[in-house]
Amino acid sequence: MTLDFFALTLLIPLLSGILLSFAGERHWAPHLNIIASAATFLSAAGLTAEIIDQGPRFAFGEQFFIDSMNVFFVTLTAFVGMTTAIFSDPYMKNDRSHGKLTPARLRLYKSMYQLFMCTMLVALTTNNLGILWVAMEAATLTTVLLVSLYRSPASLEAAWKYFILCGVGIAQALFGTILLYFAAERILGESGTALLWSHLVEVKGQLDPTIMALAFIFLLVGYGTKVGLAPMHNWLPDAHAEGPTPVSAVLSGLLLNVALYAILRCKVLADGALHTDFAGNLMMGFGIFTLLAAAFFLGRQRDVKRMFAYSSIEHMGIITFAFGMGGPVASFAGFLHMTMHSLVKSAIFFAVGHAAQKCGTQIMEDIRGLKRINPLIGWGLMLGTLAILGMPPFGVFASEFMILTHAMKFHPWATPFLLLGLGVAFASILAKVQPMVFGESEAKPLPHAPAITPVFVHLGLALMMGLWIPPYLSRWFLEAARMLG
Amino acid sequence: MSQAVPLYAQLINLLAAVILLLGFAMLAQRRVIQLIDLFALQGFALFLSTLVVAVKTGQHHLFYSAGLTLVLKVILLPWILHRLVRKLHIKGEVEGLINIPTTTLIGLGLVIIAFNVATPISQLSSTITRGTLGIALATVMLAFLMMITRKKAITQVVGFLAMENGLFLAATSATYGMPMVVELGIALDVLVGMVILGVFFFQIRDQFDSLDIHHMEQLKE
Amino acid sequence: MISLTGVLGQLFAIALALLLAPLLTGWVNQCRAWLQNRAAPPLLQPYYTLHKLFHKDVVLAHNASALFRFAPFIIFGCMVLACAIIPSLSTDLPFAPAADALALVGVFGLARVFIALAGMDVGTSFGTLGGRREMLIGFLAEPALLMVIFTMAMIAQSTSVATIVETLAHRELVIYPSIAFAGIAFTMVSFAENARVPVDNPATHLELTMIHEAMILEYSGRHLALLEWAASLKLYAYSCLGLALFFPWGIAERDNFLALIAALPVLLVKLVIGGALVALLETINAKMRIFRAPEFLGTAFLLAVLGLLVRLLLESRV
Amino acid sequence: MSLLPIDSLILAASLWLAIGLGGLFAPRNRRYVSRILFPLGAIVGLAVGFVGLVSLGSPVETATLAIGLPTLPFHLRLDNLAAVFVLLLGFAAAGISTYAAGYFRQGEGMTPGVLNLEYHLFLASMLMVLLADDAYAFMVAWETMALSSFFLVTTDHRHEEIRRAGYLYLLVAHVGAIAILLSFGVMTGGAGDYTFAGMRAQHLSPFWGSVAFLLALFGFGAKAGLLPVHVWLPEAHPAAPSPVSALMSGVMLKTAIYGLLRVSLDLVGTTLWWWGVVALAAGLLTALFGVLYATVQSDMKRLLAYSSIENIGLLVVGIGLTLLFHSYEMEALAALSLTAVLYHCLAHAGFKSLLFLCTGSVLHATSQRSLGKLGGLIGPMPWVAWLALGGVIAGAGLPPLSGFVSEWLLLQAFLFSPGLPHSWLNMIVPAAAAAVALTAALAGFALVKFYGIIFLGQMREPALKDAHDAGPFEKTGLLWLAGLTLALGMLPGTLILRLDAATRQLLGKGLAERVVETGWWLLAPISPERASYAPVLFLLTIVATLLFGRWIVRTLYHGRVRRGPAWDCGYHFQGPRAQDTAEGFSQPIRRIFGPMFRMTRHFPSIRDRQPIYTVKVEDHFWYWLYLPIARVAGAVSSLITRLQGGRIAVYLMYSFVTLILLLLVARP
Repeated sequence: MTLDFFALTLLIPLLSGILLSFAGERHWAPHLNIIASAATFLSAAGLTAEIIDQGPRFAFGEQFFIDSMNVFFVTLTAFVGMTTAIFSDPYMKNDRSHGKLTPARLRLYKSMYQLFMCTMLVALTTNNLGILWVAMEAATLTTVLLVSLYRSPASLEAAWKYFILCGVGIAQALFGTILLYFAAERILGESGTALLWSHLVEVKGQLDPTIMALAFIFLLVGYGTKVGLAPMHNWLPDAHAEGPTPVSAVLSGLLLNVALYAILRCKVLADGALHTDFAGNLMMGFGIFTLLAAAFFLGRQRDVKRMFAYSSIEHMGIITFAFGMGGPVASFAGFLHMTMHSLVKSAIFFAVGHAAQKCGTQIMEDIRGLKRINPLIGWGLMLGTLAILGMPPFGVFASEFMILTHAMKFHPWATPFLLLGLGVAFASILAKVQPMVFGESEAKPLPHAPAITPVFVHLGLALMMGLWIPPYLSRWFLEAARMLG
Repeated sequence: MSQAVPLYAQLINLLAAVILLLGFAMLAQRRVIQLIDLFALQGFALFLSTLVVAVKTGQHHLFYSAGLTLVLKVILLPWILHRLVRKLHIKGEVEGLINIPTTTLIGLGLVIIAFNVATPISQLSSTITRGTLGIALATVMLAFLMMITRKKAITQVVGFLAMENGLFLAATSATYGMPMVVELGIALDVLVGMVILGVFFFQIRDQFDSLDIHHMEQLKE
Repeated sequence: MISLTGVLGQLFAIALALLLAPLLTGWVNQCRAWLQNRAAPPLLQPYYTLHKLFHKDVVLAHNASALFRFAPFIIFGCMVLACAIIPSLSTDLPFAPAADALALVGVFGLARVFIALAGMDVGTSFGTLGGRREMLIGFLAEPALLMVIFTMAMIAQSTSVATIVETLAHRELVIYPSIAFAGIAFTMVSFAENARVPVDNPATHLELTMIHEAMILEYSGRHLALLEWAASLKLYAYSCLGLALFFPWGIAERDNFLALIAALPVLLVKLVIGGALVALLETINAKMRIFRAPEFLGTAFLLAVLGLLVRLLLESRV
Repeated sequence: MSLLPIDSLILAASLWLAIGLGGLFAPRNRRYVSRILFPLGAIVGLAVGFVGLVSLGSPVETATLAIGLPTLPFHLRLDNLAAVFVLLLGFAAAGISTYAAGYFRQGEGMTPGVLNLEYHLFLASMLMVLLADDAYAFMVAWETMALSSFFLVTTDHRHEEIRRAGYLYLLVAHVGAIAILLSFGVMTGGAGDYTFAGMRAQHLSPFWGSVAFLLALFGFGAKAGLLPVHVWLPEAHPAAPSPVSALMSGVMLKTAIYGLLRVSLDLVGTTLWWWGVVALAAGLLTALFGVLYATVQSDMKRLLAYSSIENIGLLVVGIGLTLLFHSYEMEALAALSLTAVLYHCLAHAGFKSLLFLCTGSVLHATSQRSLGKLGGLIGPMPWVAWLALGGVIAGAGLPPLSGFVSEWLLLQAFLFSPGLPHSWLNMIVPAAAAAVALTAALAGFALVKFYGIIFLGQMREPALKDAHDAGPFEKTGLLWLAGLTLALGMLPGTLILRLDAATRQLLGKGLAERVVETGWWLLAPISPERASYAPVLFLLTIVATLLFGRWIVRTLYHGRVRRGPAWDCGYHFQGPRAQDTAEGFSQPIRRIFGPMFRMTRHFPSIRDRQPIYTVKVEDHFWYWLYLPIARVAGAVSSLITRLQGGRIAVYLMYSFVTLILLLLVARP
């Protein structure tokens, strides 16, 4: 096979990122951005087909490997990356027409966007926990300048907090990684394989439990900062609210997932070493706390993107909780929820982005009657919101149903907290979004027609998953869930 | 255990202790320029300890690591920082949110915690330099504390870099180094991060006319 | 099942009700006049009034709707139905299954709703006022009446009026506190329902506290005649119901022709005494303020429920 | 024909969905949507109703759809209980859809195509709720129902208070749905089998059974409008367009009753006597509360909404009684009260839909919802007025229409409660009957007010003269529902024969033998000697008296009529203002039941040039329950937002402290 889909998947964003950093202001640059993202998605799809067909594989020695767990994330990432690129084209043009951006910054945006995609794909596919760390840090670095793209005081502040908090968080993760290496080295020797997950997972039962417990704490707090687990979440609302909307969409829809993915990989090792529910309990605790904290934060938000950022935190709490419970059903639900959250939340950010552009503000009280301005945006936002709030027949409900029922069965103590969090979140978000969508308004049309298709493609997928999960997808989730043990 | 500790181990332990001491010194230091110098000194101690480990174990990549440390942490980063301080006209005292004696006392507590946490791990270690893990953790924590207690953006960055030093100490001395790819990656990240920070400082100063982080407390709730 | 005597008895009971009802009203009025030291109107005065009213033209308000014109007939029909199912002479009423005691309450309710609506139809200040007050009295009296019926129905294990009467008539003469409570409650409800003194005054127009009269102010001619007749029928029906429930002796049972013949004089005697008692009670009581009426009826309700509880507590094993 | 009833119902749901989607092809074409799609939906509704009728008494059918969760595809099941409600849904929907075809005319705020989609989605989801046979399918259908009706409620979304009503509605619905889900979770008993069959197979301990029942009571109560989660109902019903209010009140509330019956009599498996008492108490409070508030409303749709709360209360009372009898294995009496419940569901669906649709016509003709600005509409709108009269009589629980039958059955059930082997209950239950009687009488008051003030009297506004009667589609819809109300009133025996299958399925007993014995015209659930009611005879007597009396009077005397000004005791300043206002009419209630209301009144003083009297009646629960909850949530929220104080140093400290705490505390 001459066409290595895997290499393509990583190289396309890398090369196009570099290319765009030189030529990002050309008139064809937006198209390149979209084409590159689409090509990434296609090759990711090809990779997926290959994995489904031939099973897990390694690449570049043993440094990269693709199994059913991460190939699913790769596809998802590439897909959302593509739709976000489509969405960002008119969005960024509008921003430029409004004078919020200069061509140089547009160039920075496109280049960094592609590089960011690349770092995430590397983080997802690497077999080396050290490289995973490096890629995670690189993902922060590529997005930090995107968050401050508008150069407004608020965006700078947000970017600064993002940089410092995530930097510190990731430093803790590095300490965890070192501890992990420390533990692994005693078994696997000082060869370069001691950080390779595929090797580690084979000897996970022999890893020293004390070290692994400590390592997992560091990794959880560290990567958890990036996931947005409370109380390390503080960077997240700022960065989401102040960055350009496409960045919010990918941060929320993808980066958080990738960070959680990193935790999951580590959890497998910790579980193997500890033979207790230590890791799971920690994750459940963080999950519940995150969910509750975020739910109560929601009620006091005024900025629409900030609110949905908290909603992302809330959902990360749910997902963390789900994975914390462990077992095939809960993990299945966790994966499903991650997918749904990515799709729906990015769709919401697309709609919100256009809405905010139309109304010239992100303050929710000033956004009214979206349905009247543009019915598709209005309905997109409304349906997206209802979907993210867990209303059936959207897929978020399916996963929440499974998580709740599983929790009721195995961790009944958690159920009231889950429900409280979900209920408060429902009340808070709906109260804010409903008047935004409905009612009267007199906003002017935008110079560049918004890209609505991604919103409805995402929501359509979420709807489908609520009613019917394609068998191959569910097999895939199941296999991934089985890998988590 | 009480038999003769090999010289290189003594050296490493000594250097680790120096690094910890420098960590305290940074915590107690009020002036920005001196802080950067202390950071460079810490980097140098780190370089030396890495070198000792490299010589002892003969692992090639540790030599590279040592070189990287020297270039990056002792020369390049302090130089960038100095330039920034000069260009941005940062002067005077580094005000803390908590006064220095209290901070050092808290730091002492942190060291105790770090040692306690690290003890069970150290006992498992096959390397003789196992004690350094506790010191590395303590260094990380002290740097963390510095970031929490300082008000200027630049001191936070120094704290951040000091934290990186602690991590590096853990990576080299306690485990005899991570795989080369990883170390290179980490170094690259630190470098890129530094560059981005440099860009950032100018942006921040343009916007706020100051690098005092209390200007950046507007995003709430 | 349905015997010829039954059918005849049924028709006779209805005819008797139609005929006797105005007489009962006349008798009560006469007694009242005597008790109040007034010169009494003739006993047959209600018949004269009806005859006169039927002769007169109907004068409708300009905006009176068809409902206004239908209502008297419907109300009259309801009262006829009520009289048909309340055993006055005999319990052998082929019509009785059409409505048991609960349905009887429904019949009165239906009539009440129509009269209240008719009162509101022309849209005068008095009409709506009357309608409102009628419904007020209604929702207070109806539950009390139902509770009375419940008590009796529990004794008889049936809600069929005929069965209740048969059962009650057959048991040995024991004093049931529950029946006493129920009887007092029933009396109070009957007074309220028939626009009698403590609650309403049938003899006055143009009083700010009037209820029944306020609703029928706009009626004239044959409509008014039907309404007056229906009011008489209602009084008759309530009297018969009360007599049947609390003094069931003398009411003929199925296939007992002799008793049927004897039943008429017994009924007449009972009605004469009952009417006199009504007049007496009306005389010795004073008309209440409208907002005392809830207290009055509340008391009735309380008594009825107490009767029911007493029945359950003391007599359930009897 | 090999099309099984259940398949035809699935087909019907799909057809409704297809009709809904069909509107999106020409979303702004009002004629296409209202003249073609809505009548099509009505025909499907009619078919659904007939399928429900036919499948009453036929064996249980099941089906599995290839959608849902991978481990839990949609299980569907059509049994007799579901069939009763399918019947209700279909026939009510037929009338309401026909009416809606003429109703949605101009500028109702929502694009016609979208409205059409929401409407038919609402219908389809209700059908799926009735068919669902596993927790996931049920929840999906249930929440879709909530969602589509939420959008329908906010059809005219330009008004702030309508949006607020929609919000409140969806919020309460969602909280209720969570409780229902929990209830299902408890009922699986930890076996993890979320099909209803799996739940039936579980034998729950009394404790967990009670938990499941209480959760279900709360959850379904939230949808039905049970106290204290009723607050959404009087807001949402007036906000929605009238056909939607009719559907919600007539049909959707019944799905909650269906759910409650399904859980308490079918799924839980055990019944404890005190469940019945709890349901009885909750139902009674709701009924009394609802009817009292109905009497004091000044908005015609709010009045009806509160009346719906009352009826739901009565239904829950009936369920309570059923459970009580069932727990003591007095199945015959349980069957009697269950029949009352089912019958009242059907009756209420008929007359309340009818009344809501009538308010819709009034609203269209006059653009007024406030009773204070209506009056005398029987003149310009005779059709609506006379049909509404039927609804009012049925709603007031008066013979010979539908409402009376169920009330009568319920009272009969009460009457035989002293057979209960529990002296305490023996005392309580008759007192409950008294409360039911009071409720029924008050309902009469409320509906007389409703009817009298809207349709009778003088017109309170001059513009009302131009009011027009309902159009042909609307008339057809109203006639259909009025016909149902009449049929339900006239033919109780026939219908109870059908309902027998449902009670027999749940309780093993039914009323059929008696009904067969005594003939179709007579309703005697126990024996004709003990209790009987023959509505046909009843009606015939009244009609005969009416005709005969009229004939006699005209023959013996004359039929002359003159017209003149109203007399009104000779008082000649009799403008429309002299009539009772809506507030005035309910004054006695406010006075007698004062503490039940939270009233704010403003009295004019003697010197006022333009004296104004206002009275505002609010719900105590709002102040006692909801606002405190909101305040607590707000307080927690403001407390927790301190986490995000804006200082990066503090943020770092959180991370640091978390780390250190975990290092110190967490041990594997």
